Amino acid sequence: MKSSLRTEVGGVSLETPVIVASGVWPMDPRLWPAGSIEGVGAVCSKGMTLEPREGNRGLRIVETYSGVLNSIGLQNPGVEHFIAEELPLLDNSGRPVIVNVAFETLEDLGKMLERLKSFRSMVVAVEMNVSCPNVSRGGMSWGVHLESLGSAVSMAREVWEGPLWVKLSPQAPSIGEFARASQEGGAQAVVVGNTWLGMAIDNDLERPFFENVFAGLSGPAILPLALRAVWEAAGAVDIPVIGCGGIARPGDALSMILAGASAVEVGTALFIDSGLPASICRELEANLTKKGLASVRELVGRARNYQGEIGERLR
Amino acid sequence: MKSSLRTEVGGVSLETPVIVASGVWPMDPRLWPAGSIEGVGAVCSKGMTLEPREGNRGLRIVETYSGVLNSIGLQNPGVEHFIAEELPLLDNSGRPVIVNVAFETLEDLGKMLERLKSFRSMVVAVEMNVSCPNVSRGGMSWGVHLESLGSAVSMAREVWEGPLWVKLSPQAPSIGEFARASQEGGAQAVVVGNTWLGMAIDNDLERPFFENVFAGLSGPAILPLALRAVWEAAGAVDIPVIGCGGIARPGDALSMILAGASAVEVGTALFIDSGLPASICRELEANLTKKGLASVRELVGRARNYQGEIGERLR
Amino acid sequence: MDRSGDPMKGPPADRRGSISFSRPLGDHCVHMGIELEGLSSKAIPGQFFLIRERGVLDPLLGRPLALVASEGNVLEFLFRVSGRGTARLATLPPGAALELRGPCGNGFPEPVRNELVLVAGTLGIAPFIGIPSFCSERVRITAVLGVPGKGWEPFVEWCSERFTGIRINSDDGSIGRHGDPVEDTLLIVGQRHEVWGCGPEAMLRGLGRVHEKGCDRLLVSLEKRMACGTGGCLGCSIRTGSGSKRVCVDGPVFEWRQVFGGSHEI
Amino acid sequence: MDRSGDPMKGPPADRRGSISFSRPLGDHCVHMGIELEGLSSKAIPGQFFLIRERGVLDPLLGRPLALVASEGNVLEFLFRVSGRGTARLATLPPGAALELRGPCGNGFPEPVRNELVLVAGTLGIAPFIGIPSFCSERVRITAVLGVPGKGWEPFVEWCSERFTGIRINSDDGSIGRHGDPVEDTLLIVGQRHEVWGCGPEAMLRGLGRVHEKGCDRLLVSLEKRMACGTGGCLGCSIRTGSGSKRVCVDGPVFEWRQVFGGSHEI
Ligand SMILES: Cc1cc2nc3c(=O)[nH]c(=O)nc-3n(C[C@H](O)[C@H](O)[C@H](O)COP(=O)(O)OP(=O)(O)OC[C@H]3O[C@@H](n4cnc5c(N)ncnc54)[C@H](O)[C@@H]3O)c2cc1C
Ligand SMILES: Cc1cc2nc3c(=O)[nH]c(=O)nc-3n(C[C@H](O)[C@H](O)[C@H](O)COP(=O)(O)OP(=O)(O)OC[C@H]3O[C@@H](n4cnc5c(N)ncnc54)[C@H](O)[C@@H]3O)c2cc1C
Ligand SMILES: Cc1cc2nc3c(=O)[nH]c(=O)nc-3n(C[C@H](O)[C@H](O)[C@H](O)COP(=O)(O)O)c2cc1C
Ligand SMILES: Cc1cc2nc3c(=O)[nH]c(=O)nc-3n(C[C@H](O)[C@H](O)[C@H](O)COP(=O)(O)O)c2cc1C
Ligand code: FES
Ligand code: FES
Repeated sequence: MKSSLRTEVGGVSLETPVIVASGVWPMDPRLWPAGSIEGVGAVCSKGMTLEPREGNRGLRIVETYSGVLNSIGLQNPGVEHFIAEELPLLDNSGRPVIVNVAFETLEDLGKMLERLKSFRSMVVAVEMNVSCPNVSRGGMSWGVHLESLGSAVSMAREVWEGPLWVKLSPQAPSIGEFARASQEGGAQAVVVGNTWLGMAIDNDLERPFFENVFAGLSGPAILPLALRAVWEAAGAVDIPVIGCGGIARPGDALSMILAGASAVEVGTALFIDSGLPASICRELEANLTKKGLASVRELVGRARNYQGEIGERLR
Repeated sequence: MKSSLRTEVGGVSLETPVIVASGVWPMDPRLWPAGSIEGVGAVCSKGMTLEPREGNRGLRIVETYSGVLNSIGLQNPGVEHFIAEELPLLDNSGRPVIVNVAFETLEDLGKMLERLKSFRSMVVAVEMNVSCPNVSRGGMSWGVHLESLGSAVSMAREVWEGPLWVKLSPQAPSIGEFARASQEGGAQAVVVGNTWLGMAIDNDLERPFFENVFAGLSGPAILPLALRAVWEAAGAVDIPVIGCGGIARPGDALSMILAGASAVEVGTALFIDSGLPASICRELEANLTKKGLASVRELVGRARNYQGEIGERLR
Repeated sequence: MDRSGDPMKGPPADRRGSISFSRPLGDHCVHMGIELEGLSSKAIPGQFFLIRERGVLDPLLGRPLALVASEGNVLEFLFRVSGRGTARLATLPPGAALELRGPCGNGFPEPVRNELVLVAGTLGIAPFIGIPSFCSERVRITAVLGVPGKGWEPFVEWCSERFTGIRINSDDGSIGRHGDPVEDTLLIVGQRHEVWGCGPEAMLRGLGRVHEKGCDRLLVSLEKRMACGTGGCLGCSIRTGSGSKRVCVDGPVFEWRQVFGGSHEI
Repeated sequence: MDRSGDPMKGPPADRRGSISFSRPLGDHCVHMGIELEGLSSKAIPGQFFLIRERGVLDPLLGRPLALVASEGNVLEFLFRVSGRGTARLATLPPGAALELRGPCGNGFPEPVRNELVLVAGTLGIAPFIGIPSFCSERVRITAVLGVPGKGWEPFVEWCSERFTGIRINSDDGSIGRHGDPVEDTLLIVGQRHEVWGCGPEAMLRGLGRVHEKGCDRLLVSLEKRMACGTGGCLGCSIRTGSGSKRVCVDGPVFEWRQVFGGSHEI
């Protein structure tokens, strides 16, 4: 990648501003489709909990119009197995690893972060997942109560000395306030955001598709909503915002960046296009060249400077 | 339409449970594509304000992945012109007319309802639009503050003696609470809901597409979100819930009803399929026949009764 | 095309169709035939259809395209590959299933003058293609076309076959006259002419600046983003001298003066 | 098909392709050829591809389909029109642009026995089509197929051309034997047989109930909804006797016992 894409976000130095979002790509890079590593600036791990979790029963994936509902339920082997088996593999991918952590109690969170400390060299950042809609206790509730969020971030800040990111919930009553609370708690970046709470009904069986009834909506369908949330967050905090939600084509990542995101995470779109990180990078490079800019950092938030006069321009 | 589709929702007797949502279809039924009236149980008027409004400048419609962002800005000729010119035309369509009213102040609301009173015979219900994201003052703010909503509904209840519906904002911090506040204020039904706050960026011009920056997202993309909101609202109130958002195919309307909606409103999908109300009716009839049920009312909320055991059923 | 049955009077209908042919005209344009299921659709030049792929909800909205000709059940269109929807349309093979809403809009009226000048910026020519067979024989038609230049040869050739004596202007001077079509009209338009224009807004504004007083009637066909095509969504509203108008049902053809004549912004 | 190059070892790749042929087999099924751009893709029977339409984001996800054959650059599939995605696929004309991710999954191993019985519920036959040319000649193959009955004749005929002596069972008795394929296997399977099954879960369970102890090896190919096909999303996880497994990368072919053998729910 060209050095024009190099950037630093929330304490992490990235070769490109394109991050693989949590929970969508194998933890074993040997399973990655050929070429899919290209353009990837960092990789988020699958949401990890202190103890292993089997995840949810029943259906886990339902396609919606230009979107996907998922109810994986944070299936993961727990922190010890992660450290022993998965982290070394991810580290081997040659890409910085961001560890996504989910927790029910502050105590769990503290313990996980303590364990991760000894692997500081392999973990460029911790991404606090306060937003998973698919677990009955914990998970999202941290992300929808302002005080809980503040206390969780502050405690994580005390334990974890490396870069600390918070991945916000779109279900937060106000994205701006929750981003601010994260910043005040000591987060170095906010990821905006996780999946949007949705559901689907199996008309034949006359029941919700998912055992948990609700599930998280991701994919192209949510792009306009995520973009709005990024715009709001970027207006509310000084720390970097990382845009996540619905990016499906290279121009979508550019939109996120122009709206104020310093980097982007791509998730669902990798299900259908493993080459997306590379094409986003090409798009960004071409855009910089066209504008004679030296760094992707100069693109961040440029759409926020517009002034009046619009009118539609056709043809 | 078969009588099995006849229903009564929030004080209104409907031949079918399929309502044309506000703001998408011409107020002059002579402009309706052939066949599009078939299956329509009622028609909502374009959001009306006390005084005429020119609506927003600049771009008003931007397509997104399986969705549409709109920023019309409640362009409408005001209540007097509506009563003189549009209401008689709509009345002529042979379909019950629901008048969608938007307001900045309670005073405006009161005045509009006073004016409508004399036309009670042509207005089967008033739908309070507390959720339009496209006007800078008023509009949505009623829909995101619990006390404001309560007071607006109560005051409308005092003035307007006919059926009163409230169309909720998806931006409400809690759909259930806002539905309850509407019920307590005297609403006879809640419509769940309006468009979802989103935005889009014009990458070439490096600015938001819309002059108001944010716009309302509608269309298939939002179906899973709207369905979830309907599920929540139906669990929170005793008055009927009318499902609205993203219905694009007949099965989507059935999903809404199974989730707890007593009727549905269709909007964006009419842009691409004017025959949708009729096909929804056919689907519902077929479903009733298959199950040996006599009335669409028996389908309402059936997916809420499911018990445990799931497992995936493939092939 | 056919004027019988007063097609302008009725609302549009939603119809199913499939691609019967699709021919690239250079890199930028496609000439496409769409076969309708069932009866043919009557329309007059200037009317348009919203066209979309059947069975997918992304891209979602129909793309407005002017009808250029119809032959039995086959409707013909001419479009520029501009964004995502038209790019997709251009890649679809014959047989692909489409949906069409139309005919929409008012279309062009019968000319009042015997000398009609049609001024088009690139694909602005589309609604004019049917004009020669639509107007009575007394009307003498001169088409004036502007294109960027290189790469547009096949398109220009296609248009030339349809308008004898068409005047070609190109920005880069590589095809026809070097310059823009509005300047070109200065050489031919007089008081006894009627002028119709379709193309970018700047071109249409310019057309009026030079001819508003110098010709007998000046009509323009406008483009705005559309969702419903039936006058319902108010997405295509413009402000005119006589209040707010919807391009899809009140237009797309307007008197130049009504749209650009006043101090109002459109 | 071709075993060279150890296709099972590498991860899948995303490839572009277009429909080269599409032939209905009765009302329910389609036999489709997809021509890949660039080099061909090596795969073994039981491996599958996620197939989607290129250029649209609705339907969004690739549909998993077993590879039935490959001939040069053309991959062949056989699918049932079941829901929205396959219905759409079935209407696409030749030339339509697709995207394929694959080959995914482990595929079938070399049989350990010389007597191989393939048991399929309708489209469960798909991953078996390539088996005859894949196995060494020493292996004697018997295919046992179950179909609903009426309307499935063209499908059955197509399958019969590919498996000599195929045993047909139909629910309504209109084609072949009246009954289900699992019962039918009771007549032929013994200790020296290896049995592979693909079809509805109930059929696969039944297969094990009758043969788990009575044959030498019992393999099943499973179906689960998939998003990534690469082992990342955990959407296709099942619980097995040896912990959680992903159908897309740890399967789709499993030992029957591993999946259905224990008291765990899958
Ligand atoms: C009445 C009318 C007739 C037209 N006739 C023709 C014709 O015959 N041939 C032709 O090549 N073009 C014609 N156009 C323009 C054509 O509609 C656009 O080029 C086309 O919609 C662009 O779609 P896209 O998917 O390529 O672009 P995208 O930018 O991907 O489209 C995004 C959205 O914006 C809309 N949009 C973008 N550009 C325009 C535009 N210029 N006008 C209206 N909507 C636009 C699209 O319809 C879509 O909803 C006409 C427009 C109108 C309003
Ligand atoms: C490894 C594997 C190989 C397969 N091979 C074949 C084959 O060769 N021929 C064939 O006809 N079918 C095969 N199937 C089943 C096939 O994938 C489904 O019939 C198809 O995905 C249904 O898609 P749809 O759009 O028609 O249904 P929809 O119900 O509209 O699909 C909605 C979603 O559910 C998924 N889904 C629905 N049914 C199934 C299913 N049975 N299995 C997996 N996902 C499903 C779809 O992929 C999609 O994501 C295979 C499945 C798997 C897992
Ligand atoms: C199958 C699946 C699993 C996910 N698992 C996690 C997870 O473990 N932790 C987390 O923070 N986000 C998880 N997410 C959310 C994604 O990381 C991402 O935030 C979200 O999908 C929105 O982005 P997208 O639209 O690009 O997919 C998951 C998403 C999907 C689709
Ligand atoms: C162009 C447009 C204009 C709208 N105008 C109004 C309006 O005036 N009043 C209102 O309550 N809702 C309005 N809506 C919202 C719709 O009535 C409906 O609630 C929303 O679009 C979600 O439903 P859908 O996904 O079926 O379109 C409008 C929607 C669109 C797309
Ligand atoms: S496109 Fe909807 S009013 Fe014109
Ligand atoms: S489909 Fe994603 S893990 Fe199997």
